[in-house]
Amino acid sequence: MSLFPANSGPTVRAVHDEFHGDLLEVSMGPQHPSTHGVFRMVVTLDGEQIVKLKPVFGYLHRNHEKIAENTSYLSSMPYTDRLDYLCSMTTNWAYALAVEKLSGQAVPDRAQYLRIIMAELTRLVNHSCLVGFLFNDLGTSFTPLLYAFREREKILDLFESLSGSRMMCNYQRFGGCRVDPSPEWLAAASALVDNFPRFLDEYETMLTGNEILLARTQGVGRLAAAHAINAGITGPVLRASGVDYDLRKVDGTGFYPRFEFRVPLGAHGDTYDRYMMRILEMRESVKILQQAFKTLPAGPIMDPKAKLRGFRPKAGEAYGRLESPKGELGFYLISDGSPNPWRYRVRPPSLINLTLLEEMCLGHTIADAVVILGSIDIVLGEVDR
Amino acid sequence: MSMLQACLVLSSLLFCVGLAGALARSNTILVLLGIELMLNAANLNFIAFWRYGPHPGAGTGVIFVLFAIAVAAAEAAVGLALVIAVHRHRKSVRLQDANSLKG
Amino acid sequence: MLGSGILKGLGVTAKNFVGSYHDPARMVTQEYPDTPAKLPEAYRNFPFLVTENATDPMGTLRCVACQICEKECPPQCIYIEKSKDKKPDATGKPQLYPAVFAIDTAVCMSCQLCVEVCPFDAIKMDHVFEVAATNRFEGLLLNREQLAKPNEYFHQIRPTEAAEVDGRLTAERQAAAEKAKAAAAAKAAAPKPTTPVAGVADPGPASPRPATPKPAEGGTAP
Amino acid sequence: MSDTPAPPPFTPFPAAGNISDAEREDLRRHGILLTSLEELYGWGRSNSIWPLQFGLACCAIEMIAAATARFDIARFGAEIFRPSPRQADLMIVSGTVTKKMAPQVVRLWNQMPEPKYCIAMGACAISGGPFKQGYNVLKGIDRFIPVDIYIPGCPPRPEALLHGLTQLQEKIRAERVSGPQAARHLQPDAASEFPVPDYGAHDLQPPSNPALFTAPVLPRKA
Amino acid sequence: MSVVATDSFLERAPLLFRDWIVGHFPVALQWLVHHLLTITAILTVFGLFFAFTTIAERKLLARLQNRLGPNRSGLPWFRTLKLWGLTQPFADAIKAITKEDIVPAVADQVLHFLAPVVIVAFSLLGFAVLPFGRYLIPVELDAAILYFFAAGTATELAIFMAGWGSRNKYSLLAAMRALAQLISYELPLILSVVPVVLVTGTLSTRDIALAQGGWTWGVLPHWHVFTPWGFAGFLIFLVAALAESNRSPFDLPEAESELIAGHLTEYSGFKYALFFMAEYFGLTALSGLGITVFLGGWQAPCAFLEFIPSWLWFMGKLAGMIVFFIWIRGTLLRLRIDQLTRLAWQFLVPLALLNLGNAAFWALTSGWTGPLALARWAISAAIVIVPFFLLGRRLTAGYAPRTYRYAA
Amino acid sequence: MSFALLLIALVLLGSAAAAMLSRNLIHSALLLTGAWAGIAAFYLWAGAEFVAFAQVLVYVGAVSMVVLFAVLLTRQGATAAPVEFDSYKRVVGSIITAGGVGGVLLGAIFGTPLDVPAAPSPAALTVRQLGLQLMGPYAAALLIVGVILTVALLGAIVIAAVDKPEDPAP
Amino acid sequence: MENLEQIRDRLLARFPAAQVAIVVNPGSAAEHSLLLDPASAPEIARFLRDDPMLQLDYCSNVTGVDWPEKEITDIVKKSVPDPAGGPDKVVEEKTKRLQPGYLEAVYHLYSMARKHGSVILRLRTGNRSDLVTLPSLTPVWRSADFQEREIFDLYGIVFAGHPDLRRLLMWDEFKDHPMRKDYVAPDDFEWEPTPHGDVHERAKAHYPAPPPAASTPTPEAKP
Repeated sequence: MSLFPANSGPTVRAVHDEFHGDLLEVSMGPQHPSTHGVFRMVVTLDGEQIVKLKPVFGYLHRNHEKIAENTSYLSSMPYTDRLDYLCSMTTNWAYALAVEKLSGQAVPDRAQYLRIIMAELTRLVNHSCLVGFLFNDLGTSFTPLLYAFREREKILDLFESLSGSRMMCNYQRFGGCRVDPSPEWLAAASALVDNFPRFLDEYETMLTGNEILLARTQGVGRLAAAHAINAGITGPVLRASGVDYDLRKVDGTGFYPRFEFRVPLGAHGDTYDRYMMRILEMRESVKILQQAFKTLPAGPIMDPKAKLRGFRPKAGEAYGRLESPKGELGFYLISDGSPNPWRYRVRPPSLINLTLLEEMCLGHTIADAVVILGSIDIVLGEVDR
Repeated sequence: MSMLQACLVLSSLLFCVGLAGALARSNTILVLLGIELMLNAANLNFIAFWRYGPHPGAGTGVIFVLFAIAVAAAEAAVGLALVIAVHRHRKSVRLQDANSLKG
Repeated sequence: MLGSGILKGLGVTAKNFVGSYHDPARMVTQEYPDTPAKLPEAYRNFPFLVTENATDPMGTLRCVACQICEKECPPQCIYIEKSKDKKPDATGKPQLYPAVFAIDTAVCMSCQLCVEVCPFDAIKMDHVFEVAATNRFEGLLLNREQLAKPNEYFHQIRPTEAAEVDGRLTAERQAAAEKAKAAAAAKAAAPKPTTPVAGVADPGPASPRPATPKPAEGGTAP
Repeated sequence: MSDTPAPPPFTPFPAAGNISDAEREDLRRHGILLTSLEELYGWGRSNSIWPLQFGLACCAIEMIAAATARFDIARFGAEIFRPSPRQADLMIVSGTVTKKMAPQVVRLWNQMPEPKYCIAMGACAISGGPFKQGYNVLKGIDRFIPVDIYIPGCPPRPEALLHGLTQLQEKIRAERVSGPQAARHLQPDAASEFPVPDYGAHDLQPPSNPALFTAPVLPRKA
Repeated sequence: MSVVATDSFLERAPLLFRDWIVGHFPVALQWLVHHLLTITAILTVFGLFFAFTTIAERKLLARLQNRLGPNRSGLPWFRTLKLWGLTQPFADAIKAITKEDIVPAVADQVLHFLAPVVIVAFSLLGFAVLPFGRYLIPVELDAAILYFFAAGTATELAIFMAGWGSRNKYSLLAAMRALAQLISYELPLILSVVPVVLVTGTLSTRDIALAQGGWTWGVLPHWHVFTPWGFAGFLIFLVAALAESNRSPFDLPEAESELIAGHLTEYSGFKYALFFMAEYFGLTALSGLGITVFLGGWQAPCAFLEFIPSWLWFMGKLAGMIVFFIWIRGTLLRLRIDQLTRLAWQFLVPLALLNLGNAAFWALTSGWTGPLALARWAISAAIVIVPFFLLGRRLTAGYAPRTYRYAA
Repeated sequence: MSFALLLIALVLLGSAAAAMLSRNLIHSALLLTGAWAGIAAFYLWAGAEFVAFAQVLVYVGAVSMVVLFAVLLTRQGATAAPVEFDSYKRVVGSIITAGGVGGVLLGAIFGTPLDVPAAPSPAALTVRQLGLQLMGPYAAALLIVGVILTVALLGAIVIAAVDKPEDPAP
Repeated sequence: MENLEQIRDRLLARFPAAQVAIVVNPGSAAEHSLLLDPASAPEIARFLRDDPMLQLDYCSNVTGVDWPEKEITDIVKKSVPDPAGGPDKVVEEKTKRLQPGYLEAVYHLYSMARKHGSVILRLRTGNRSDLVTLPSLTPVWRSADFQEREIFDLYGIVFAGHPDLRRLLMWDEFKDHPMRKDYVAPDDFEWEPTPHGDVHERAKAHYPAPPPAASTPTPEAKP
């Protein structure tokens, strides 16, 4: 019986260290529980260690850009819902932002506030779900995910009672917003936001100090700041590497300069930092929302000059970008003066954040690769468009 | 044929199988396994003699087998570790290839 | 200490476990087929066509087959053929009507753009979502008869919006009637009387109901 | 919020695929013992539908939502989402099937053991939905695999998925062991595996499975 | 056998029932019927226990996650009767049995077939030596503990067979993981039980359960878990048992988010159900051993509760253990394979060895009374707590929650 | 001769021979595990419970795992490639040798008058007795075995350990 | 940040062989861009990234644009390829001529270090058929990796020097470049219950002559 250590100690390690003979190529996806949709990674394994990882895209390439170039500006708005289907409000806004930049439209104050409210609520939805999915990848039996979805449902109820749909809000318009929330809606939203930190606290009590989480995420998938910048990585993933670049501050999108909030920064750039960035950003979002509900001005929600049907911006081009929950979401539009955009391009943060996936995963095990992918936060609708 | 003899026949047949395997196969792991079989065949004898021998009351046979199991397991462990070590250097588990003492 | 984080986590799940027995905030399950889904008024699923009158749905469609929604529909799931003849609408003005109005719910993306662009308040978004079918070709392509629902139904599912729409329409029609009256008065000799329109938009409870409302539909309690 | 107490007065959608009680009674009469066994068989399978953990796009999120606390698909015994097709009973095609993905979907379907069922969830899975004009979008998964239940919507609410699931349960319960109403997997000539399309130079090869998919003629003006 | 205070009818009811049935058979066949009845009883009781464990797991997990869980299955002929979903496992069973069985063409047909058979057979063997009640022990073996561990060894072998025989890359990885996991955790599992063997001086499960009888002042049971070394041993046993039965957080061989379904990826229908069953049988058997060794076996916790039959106590404790395992599963995340082996070798094994010494100290100082008894407790506690801290710190070195800065 | 013994012998010899003949190393290892289990069954049949369990625990539980590990690590099993056929001469030679040894052994068995008691004595060797013997007369041997095991442990680690300096053995 | 003229002047001074022109954006966003010649683009890009004043370390968006051959009218102002002169002059001439088609790659650059931007670079191919090679800027900005692959996939621009130029979104066997304006999607309009426009035209080809006297769109299964 006491023989076990004699054999197993080194041999177990040898699984990781001494497998230089044949490598095992595993194709993870497009149907795999933790590729967050139909992403595919062709992983070459040395034992359980990753020596090569090639992402394969396109399994959800549904030609969003081509369709948008064949349809009117307004008709593209519901399609943007389906880009990043977890955060339709921000994709709506980013598109509206680009169109407004293209046509030089103004947006009323109340609509600007509403956009920020919706964007930050969306950030809460996205980050809490992401964290839930991340824990699923880490091997929990759905519990954190379901707690996150419990809170998500409350926010989705708000979205639904405002815009009519849970996920595909189709709420923003160029020149404003579609529906004005009622005072009851605002009160409900405000109450929800006030309660949200309690959920976050409970969530953190449950998980943040968990030794297994620390061991599984700290030091895993490190991303150096210089590499991240060069690879165009944005959003919480970039900030986890310690780069201070938040478009809400840098570009001062919308009325964000009117709000007081901080941008959390990581130091190690590992999976744990990326997880904590989400948690801390949610706390900041709560602050922004609380301010917004206090200072929401009255007034119209649409620019009275705005024209939705038969909208023909004059020829030109514009690149509008927004700090979506996943990073810099940009829309690049070229107008030739016709009702349809000549070129309609989405700059998807999810896709570009995957640029360094292989570098982050190399040397780690297959279990880590799953977690690293989870911590990057991709949505395939946006990756493949 | 008495019980004892039957057991002994079984043991010697097992021994022969192990011997033949150890001699015939060139894969080091299989050779090791053949040797393990031979050891086990010897253990069968101990038990057989303990059970049907003249002095069953004494636990000598059983204790001998226990020690033999322990030592055989140690032998297997070291042997397989050797196989792995040789494989690492030679990329082969053929006995003929492990003919040099230097790695 | 090793294990303290794990113990805290166990504590939280235990709290949720216990809470699921007494705390409605922690037991959020809605037993859907038994308790109907709670839909907010703004909820949109598929479009329907508003008719003024439940007894003659095809005769009183608000739709005048202007085909704006057909053009604006992003996934192009609306198909309209204009009628050859004209029928009088609620104000008595002869209008075209849709001879064919089909919506392919297998394609519809529930974006509500058709509702937004409709100048006649003729197409609205429905609340019905229990529409699973076993045949895509027969089950999901809705024609004019299947799409038409009376204004009362609209009032049922979206009271505020319907009231607002009705108010606006009544005002418009009254204005039109006034104008017509004024024109008639100006002409002074016109013998043909203007059709009175009041009551068409009346959402009163006395309006006739369909013979057999299907109980399982609409997510309402049995 | 809507507080619709009464059922909607109109039958909004054709009741395709629902089995009436009378039909069920009729079926019940064709043999006591066999029927009892059949019911047991149907009951067991209908209450233990394990879906494949397989999401394609937006609808997948609503599918996950259906498994979460608010809607809790577990109540139907269907929360065990199996990541391996070998253990799954139900494939919920939830989202846009692109042409690049279609071969994998068919392969997954072929890997599932009988009896297996397929729900096309959402407009994209049924017909390509809003994206059907795309060059890489398959216009409906029923071109390659047989679909049992279509749930339109973009995306359908989680309740709609639950409704679809109950429809599927009804369908499974109504399946007989033999005869014309036998379950698909019990019919001797029914295929279980379907040809996997190849990636062609311009499109999938073949673009649809003609043995499975024949579009009906739509009578319209030319 | 010790003198029994409560020898009620209920206590002996299962035996009486068995003897009543056996009595109907000719004497020559009685031994056979006797054993067949025992086997049938174990299969029935634990088969049902397995069935209800699955539904309990699904419902409890659901409750942990603020859901309701399966509650609509009912009965086939009475559609309105929902029965709280308790018939769910039977629906699953009907489904699993009638499901098509797919064997991949490339798979090793023999191993693919043998694996589920082997795993179920061996996971059932452990039940033979568990004392389910005062008089209910299927086989009284002198070396019962040794037998139990010997019987359990083949299960991971079966997992290996399944993983390797499926010829699936995920399955192969799972097979490797299963081997590493077994080799790592078999040792702490056995080492955690050795102190009990040392103190009680027997390998027989019946005697170990009996040794934990009696109460201080009628309320404090003399279970091993209520001693410092027993408590430490119990914790080690729990962790190792979780790992041995591939339960979360050690469910690496079938890590869903990484390896699809691991060694089960290519299994369908009834074979898959067999694996599922074996997992729960293994878990139940290990829980039974833990109860016998540390939690007083079938002994009642207080003297005045002794009127409840011992086998009910055993089943109650078993249910408690299962609930605990479900709770763990609902909360924790999965370890990585290298962390898993490191936890075993750098933490559990040293701790278990120290605990062995601790038990030896306890056995040697059994004569200490009065203040010395307190000192005995303190020393014994220190022997496990201090290394726990030190080893724990070493194990988690470099891992700590962090504080974060904000951009200016 | 007992029927049970015959059965055990058949299973044992069959699986051992199959293991030695199998061209698939994984099958070999698993068949050999079966053979070891058969030996344990023999011990059980002979009444040596403790040894039987020890045999299962050590061989089925540990050695077989190590063998499988070694097979997988040396990449013999993962690809399921059949082990190459050994040279004809070698096989024949080994069979002749084994046959010869077997003949000698069998001759010895049947040629030696064995002092067998008339009735098999009840072999009631309890674990307690075994332990007492181990700790009493055989204490020295036990200690030596302990030392051997420890040395084997260290030796195996040293032999199989990876040469990487930054990765010390656990 | 310097304005675009200053950047262009510095670039021209630094790289005398390079051709750098400003492409004016007539829209209200007024995001003008720099048109580079492909030969000197990599070194200019490297300079822009490393120049201490600009530090354009972040290449946010890379995209392709298809400009098929067409007659220039006064509406299409920005497509004037004349790098030296202003475009307005050409527009007011209102001459109609055939503009050769080309493909364009557009890079949006920002600086994370200095938090400024954007500088837009444009590269143009010689034509749309055979002269479609542009230098890859992936060695300069890794973020262009997937985006250039996507342009290669969808527009058919070949990026010389790209480390791993494969199709990104479509399968490898796919031959077309679907985002080009003249791409014709495969015809799969067997079932089009609600067609309009050209979809209607193409769907009609799949349907036989309609049976007479069909008033409702209820479909009937094919025999």
